Amino acid sequence: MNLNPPLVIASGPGGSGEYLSLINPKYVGAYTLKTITLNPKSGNKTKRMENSENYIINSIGLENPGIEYVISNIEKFVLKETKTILSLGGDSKDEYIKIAEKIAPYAKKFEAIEFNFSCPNVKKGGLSILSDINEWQEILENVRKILPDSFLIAKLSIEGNFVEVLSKKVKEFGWNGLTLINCVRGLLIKDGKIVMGGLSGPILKPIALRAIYEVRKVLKDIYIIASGGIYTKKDVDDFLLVGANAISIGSALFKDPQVVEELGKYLKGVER
Amino acid sequence: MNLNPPLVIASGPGGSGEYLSLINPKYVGAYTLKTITLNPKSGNKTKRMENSENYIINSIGLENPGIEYVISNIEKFVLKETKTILSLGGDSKDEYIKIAEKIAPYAKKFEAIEFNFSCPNVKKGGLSILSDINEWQEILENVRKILPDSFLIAKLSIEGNFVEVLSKKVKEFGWNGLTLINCVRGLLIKDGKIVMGGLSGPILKPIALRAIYEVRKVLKDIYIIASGGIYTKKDVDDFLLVGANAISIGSALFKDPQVVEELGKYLKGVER
Amino acid sequence: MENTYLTKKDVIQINEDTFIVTFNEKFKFDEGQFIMIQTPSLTRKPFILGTWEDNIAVSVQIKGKGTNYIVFQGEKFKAHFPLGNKFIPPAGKGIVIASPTCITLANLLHEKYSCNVLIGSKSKINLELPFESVVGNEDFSKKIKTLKTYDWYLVSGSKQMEEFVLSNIESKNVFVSLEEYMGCGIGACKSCAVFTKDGVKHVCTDGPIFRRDML
Amino acid sequence: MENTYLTKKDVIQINEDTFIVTFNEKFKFDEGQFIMIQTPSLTRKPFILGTWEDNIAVSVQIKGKGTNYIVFQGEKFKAHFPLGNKFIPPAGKGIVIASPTCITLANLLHEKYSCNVLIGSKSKINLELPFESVVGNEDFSKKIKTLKTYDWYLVSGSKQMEEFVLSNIESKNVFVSLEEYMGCGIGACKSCAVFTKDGVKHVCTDGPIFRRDML
Ligand SMILES: Cc1cc2nc3c(=O)[nH]c(=O)nc-3n(C[C@H](O)[C@H](O)[C@H](O)COP(=O)(O)OP(=O)(O)OC[C@H]3O[C@@H](n4cnc5c(N)ncnc54)[C@H](O)[C@@H]3O)c2cc1C
Ligand SMILES: Cc1cc2nc3c(=O)[nH]c(=O)nc-3n(C[C@H](O)[C@H](O)[C@H](O)COP(=O)(O)OP(=O)(O)OC[C@H]3O[C@@H](n4cnc5c(N)ncnc54)[C@H](O)[C@@H]3O)c2cc1C
Ligand SMILES: Cc1cc2nc3c(=O)[nH]c(=O)nc-3n(C[C@H](O)[C@H](O)[C@H](O)COP(=O)(O)O)c2cc1C
Ligand SMILES: Cc1cc2nc3c(=O)[nH]c(=O)nc-3n(C[C@H](O)[C@H](O)[C@H](O)COP(=O)(O)O)c2cc1C
Ligand code: FES
Ligand code: FES
Repeated sequence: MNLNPPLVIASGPGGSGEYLSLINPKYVGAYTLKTITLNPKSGNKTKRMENSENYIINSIGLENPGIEYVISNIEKFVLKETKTILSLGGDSKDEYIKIAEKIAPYAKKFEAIEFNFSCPNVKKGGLSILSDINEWQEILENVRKILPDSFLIAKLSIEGNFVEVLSKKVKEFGWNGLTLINCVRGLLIKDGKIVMGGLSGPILKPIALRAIYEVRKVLKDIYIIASGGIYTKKDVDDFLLVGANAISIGSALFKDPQVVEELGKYLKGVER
Repeated sequence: MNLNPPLVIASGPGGSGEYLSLINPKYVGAYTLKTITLNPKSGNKTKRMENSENYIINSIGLENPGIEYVISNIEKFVLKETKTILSLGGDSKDEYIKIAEKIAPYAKKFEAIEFNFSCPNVKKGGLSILSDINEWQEILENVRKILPDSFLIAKLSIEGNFVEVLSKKVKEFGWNGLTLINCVRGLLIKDGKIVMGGLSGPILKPIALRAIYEVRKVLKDIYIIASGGIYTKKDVDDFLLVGANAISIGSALFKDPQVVEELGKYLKGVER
Repeated sequence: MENTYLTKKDVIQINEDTFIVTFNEKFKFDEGQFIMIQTPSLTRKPFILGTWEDNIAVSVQIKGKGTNYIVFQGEKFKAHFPLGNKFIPPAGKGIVIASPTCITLANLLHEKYSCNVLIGSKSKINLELPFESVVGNEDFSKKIKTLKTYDWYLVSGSKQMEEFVLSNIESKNVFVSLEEYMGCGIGACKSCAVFTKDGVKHVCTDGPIFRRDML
Repeated sequence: MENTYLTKKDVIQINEDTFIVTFNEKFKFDEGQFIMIQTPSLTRKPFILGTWEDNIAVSVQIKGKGTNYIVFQGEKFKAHFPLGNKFIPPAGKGIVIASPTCITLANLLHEKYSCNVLIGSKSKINLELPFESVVGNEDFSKKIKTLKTYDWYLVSGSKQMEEFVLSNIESKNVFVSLEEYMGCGIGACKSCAVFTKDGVKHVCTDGPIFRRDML
């Protein structure tokens, strides 16, 4: 994958392109769409988001219109202004495989296809798809066969298993890239009320840096998109230093969409 | 276990009792000693600690004098002023079992024995003892047999496997308590230099709250000591609300040892 | 949609904790639309747009660091606006029932549609208002029970206020301005969901004002 | 050991980025001992204790938020002290070679042992000192090479300064004041390890001053 600049809009915060009305696409290397599942999902009940000093917590619950809707409106989902990365998710092996099969005829329209194996806000017996590692490996194997020509990215976080162990599997099954890391499960008590969800923003940075460092140590040649608390040039520098190929902007969009232009400009000037 | 107040000094930050020269033992329910391993360890190379805005990162690497030394000086390690919790660790199944055997004759001297299964700064092929879940279960089983009368606590964090999955195993094998959570692996780049280690302090709080919430959901009657970013009365309230039985003070000692007195007083007044 | 800077003109205290903040800039927006204002917080903060003394204005209740920053510290704010939909009242005589946080919208609607306005405030109002106001729950409840003859009602305030009005006024033309946590304000993040009879909707793109039969 | 409040008396600028901070309180401590001072940072910060104009004093180089707070903002500090060991120089004529961060200790030793002092500063010194000083690396290096006749040497400054002295002065009585990140200052946390010939030692309980043959 060759992104110029190597800056990606993260899946979720970016919706399905809405932020293009606020940012200059010239500075977006690729725009990842919000995760799509086999069936439409209306998401979790509210409140779905809250902020604290150094993190945002969200429990959107993968609200999305489902893959059939995407296919029927495929031209709306393949963005004109930038390269598009499709993000797909599911609750079971079957769902992952079926959704891969459904998208196969359209796969070429996307710069890459990312599989979200780490959403903290949907459940399979309370846990994610990673709770059964064998089942998960079957997904890796099957999806690679179903989408032989796609640039396949696995999005992981740090729960469920050691991220470097999971990453090695991703490479073993011939996938091309990793997005590290997704939100970590958190809980905030505000005004006496419990808000559960995935943590994003600055809190993730030291954790994501370490994850990428550990994965890069064992995998020299996989494409790594860094995700977690990227807001500033120093953040970009740090993630490149530990071995990321590209950086992703998620929560920072909520603070100031112009951060994309600022960091995109910066990255265009950096030798990659 | 009946601690009054239900406030524990965390293993590591508290050393082997040094903070008793700065805090009133009346407000300490129990003092956990720094983790002891089978053989002495001189720890990692420096720099071993650094601070950022909302976290401390440390890579002490379990520097400790080894179990033989502790046994030979047992009266020094069993604190006079407070109840003492012994913390034990290791790099392999054998080490955990051997250290349990060695301490067995002295086990009664300790209020509880905590096994550290989650130190992010020692390695077994780069990962912790949790990388082989079967081996880990054998440890749980054997240690329970070797120390049949001790109040056994497993200290876990959120990497390696889902914390609620691990916790259920701990209960299954007849252990009595959990300390949740240990440091999470992190990386900080300060003045161009990489500092790796375990994250502690405020950054852990939303993660620890969630871990305890999830574990309490599946285990109604295990003793849970909350660990991670506890500095204030609000922190105490929050951890009690999600189901902790006691709270532990670690990094907060570095900021202000008097926090123990403040929170200890508060907890003495709280209906448990 | 614009994404630019606004500069603070005046801050006018309404009651204990709510303030009108007026801006120097003029821009086009419709009644009912809102703005997302950047503060040191990790997310921009949504406020209903309105007018005050010929200026574009928001009215801000102090809740936490973001609102505190807007009222007391910031002088220049990045923001994107206008967001959400125009509120088009049905024909006839209407009334806006609002907490002080909606005073600038109430003012705009009052000027445009000559509708009545009733402000219900928790604490004493320190400002001369061009419309009626009551202080405290008791007076508010009493007053609401007398309002049966309007062709439309717009309620904008606390959840409690909205529920009270909904359960005491039967007209199908009761409109409610909803609040849910907003990450983006533009339909991207899906944080501001409301579950309606027609399925999941979003306050930012489908609202912020909804007719009661939608909810 | 005490764990109590200290109040700031004066702040005296030494050079570009280093300041003497004197305290109103008097307490007992020995030369070489240090103090851990609380700031808004997550860990207390270690500083070598000394004296200045009959007051107990530390000398603080601005590095980050904690040191900035001590010099420019704080008036009253929680702290625990005195920590670490007394430095007992061998018999004979000694010299303290120090950066401005050790001026208050140098001053104390100077008064107590009438030893010489050489301050090596990166930037111009704005303060009248009761002992010799040089500015810049070049002058410092030249000067060091002339110091061969003392019975003991105490070096306290940057790692670079210490290494330079160690490699240019052969006396076995060169003492070095070490710095490692300190979490606790009292031997609990094991963050301040140094690997010596006798195994792992800790700056806070075995130091902070070590003789060269220990290292
Ligand atoms: C469509 C809409 C219109 C609004 N209009 C007004 C208005 O005209 N005047 C007014 O005073 N208030 C209005 N609010 C509420 C206002 O946005 C919040 O009070 C403000 O964001 C609080 O920010 P804070 O940093 O001070 O609070 P925090 O300390 O961060 O939080 C305090 C409370 O405010 C809520 N809050 C924080 N951030 C947001 C956010 N991004 N979106 C929604 N709620 C949030 C939190 O959930 C919490 O309950 C509106 C909200 C919405 C959704
Ligand atoms: C035994 C000892 C004696 C010292 N005496 C002096 C002195 O007399 N005068 C003086 O100016 N400085 C002294 N220092 C260094 C001083 O403690 C640090 O510069 C200070 O802690 C920086 O705090 P900060 O919040 O400004 O820095 P940060 O922004 O937090 O960090 C800046 C730098 O300071 C270092 N640092 C931060 N906290 C500590 C800590 N708790 N322990 C050690 N290093 C830290 C960091 O590693 C980093 O390199 C001494 C250090 C030690 C270990
Ligand atoms: C509101 C919100 C929704 C998200 N939805 C998704 C999603 O649908 N799929 C996904 O892979 N990641 C999702 N994420 C995770 C982000 O893509 C990103 O990995 C994470 O937020 C960390 O990066 P950040 O700190 O830059 O936000 C979401 C994050 C947020 C805050
Ligand atoms: C310097 C340091 C050393 C630690 N050493 C140990 C240890 O030896 N054994 C252990 O179980 N936990 C150790 N921990 C983890 C703490 O006991 C505690 O679980 C963690 O720091 C989170 O709590 P806190 O935020 O209150 O510090 C250490 C933590 C720190 C900061
Ligand atoms: S606020 Fe993001 S979708 Fe409405
Ligand atoms: S600073 Fe904690 S052991 Fe030395």
